[in-house]
Amino acid sequence: MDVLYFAWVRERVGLPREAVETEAATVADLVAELSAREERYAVAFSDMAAIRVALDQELADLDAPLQGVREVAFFPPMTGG
Amino acid sequence: MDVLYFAWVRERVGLPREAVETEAATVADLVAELSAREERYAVAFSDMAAIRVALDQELADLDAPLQGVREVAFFPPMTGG
Amino acid sequence: MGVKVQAEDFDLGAELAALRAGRTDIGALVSFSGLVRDTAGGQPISGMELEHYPGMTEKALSQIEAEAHTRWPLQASLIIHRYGPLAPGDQIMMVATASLHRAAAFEAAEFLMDYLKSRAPFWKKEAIGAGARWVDARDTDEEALSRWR
Amino acid sequence: MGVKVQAEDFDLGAELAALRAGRTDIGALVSFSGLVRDTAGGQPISGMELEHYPGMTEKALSQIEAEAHTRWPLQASLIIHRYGPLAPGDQIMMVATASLHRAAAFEAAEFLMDYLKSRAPFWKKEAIGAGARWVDARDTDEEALSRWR
Repeated sequence: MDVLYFAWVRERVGLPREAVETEAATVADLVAELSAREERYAVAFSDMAAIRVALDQELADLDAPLQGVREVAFFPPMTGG
Repeated sequence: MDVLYFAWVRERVGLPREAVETEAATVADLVAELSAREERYAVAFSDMAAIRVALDQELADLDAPLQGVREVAFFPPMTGG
Repeated sequence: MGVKVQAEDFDLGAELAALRAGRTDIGALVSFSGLVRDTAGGQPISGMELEHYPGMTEKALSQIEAEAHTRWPLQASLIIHRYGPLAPGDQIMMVATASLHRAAAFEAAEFLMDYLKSRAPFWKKEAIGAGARWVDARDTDEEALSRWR
Repeated sequence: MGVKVQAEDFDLGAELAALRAGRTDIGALVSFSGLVRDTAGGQPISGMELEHYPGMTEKALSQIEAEAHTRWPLQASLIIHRYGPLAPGDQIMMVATASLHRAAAFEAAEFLMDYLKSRAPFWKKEAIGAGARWVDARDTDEEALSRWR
């Protein structure tokens, strides 16, 4: 599964995208798995209230299932316009 | 005093402006005086709810005094924009 | 701030570009333009004649614009309104408002339009077939003012 | 209808002219454009970097535009949003809406802006002095969405 990071999430994780092998059932499970893996993920995901998630380019909740999902993205609240 | 007419009020009265000699105290008095003078005024002023008034280019009410006023205008509700 | 009452057409893009030219303090720019439609109430319109009250028109528009500046922090604004004969597709008028944030710019533009509609001395006469008809003021236009009281 | 996501600047006047070119069925045309300001929270801004999520951006903007067309009778609409480096005074984005009457055109433009602000994946980073700072989302932007529910 491709995992993408944008804005300060990207800066804290240290890369814009990566391929991740995971059996995580939900977005929250994936966040926990990555945070346990390395400190930089734990830092990026330390306040999940400040993180938005998109699954295959549609906004989703933290408890959304990852079954069949090809692209997960993590980013801060949007500030366009 | 100059009296001006616009849109269908102008068409019914038959002219865009005229000088009127009057002792009328209020707009309503002037309307009554003109309506009594000739049928075309009576027709133009037959429904005063459909008439707006400006005194020296400021919107005013029917009972507004004419003292010191140089220009009176009668017209339908505005439809610009 | 600026008010123009004219028979000639205007260049909406050039007016908006001029409004912000050389400025770096504007965050939000809103424009409204009114256009002549080819139908009214289901009937085809071949054109329109816009009558106005020279002198009072400029005064009323300037008052409305000044009132908008007292209500919202506007960096710039513009009102242009045409008079005379107009054809379907022609521009009738425009307003533009510039502010730091979008809410003020949108609200001020709507305020200008609501007041201009019912308080600036313009009257539209639509040409329908061989005849012509004065456009009636809409109750909803007068009601729109209640939002700002 | 149209959505453009691009690094290049756009010509607001040309876009608005194209939207109504050859048409006589539009009565009201509203535009909003967002510009880079030279200060933020009292601090001078020397520029801005706009990051976005290619692919999702276009999809999100198209969904927001389609939703506006289900809510209001729009004859035309357009959304342009830039990304990449921008300087104070630069245009960031624009929306335009065309309808028969002003209320629909104004409301649809405000709806597009409110949803675009909080639902389209763009992130602003402001350059301040030698450093840079990600712009925080404003609570008022999220609250603005409640108007449309």
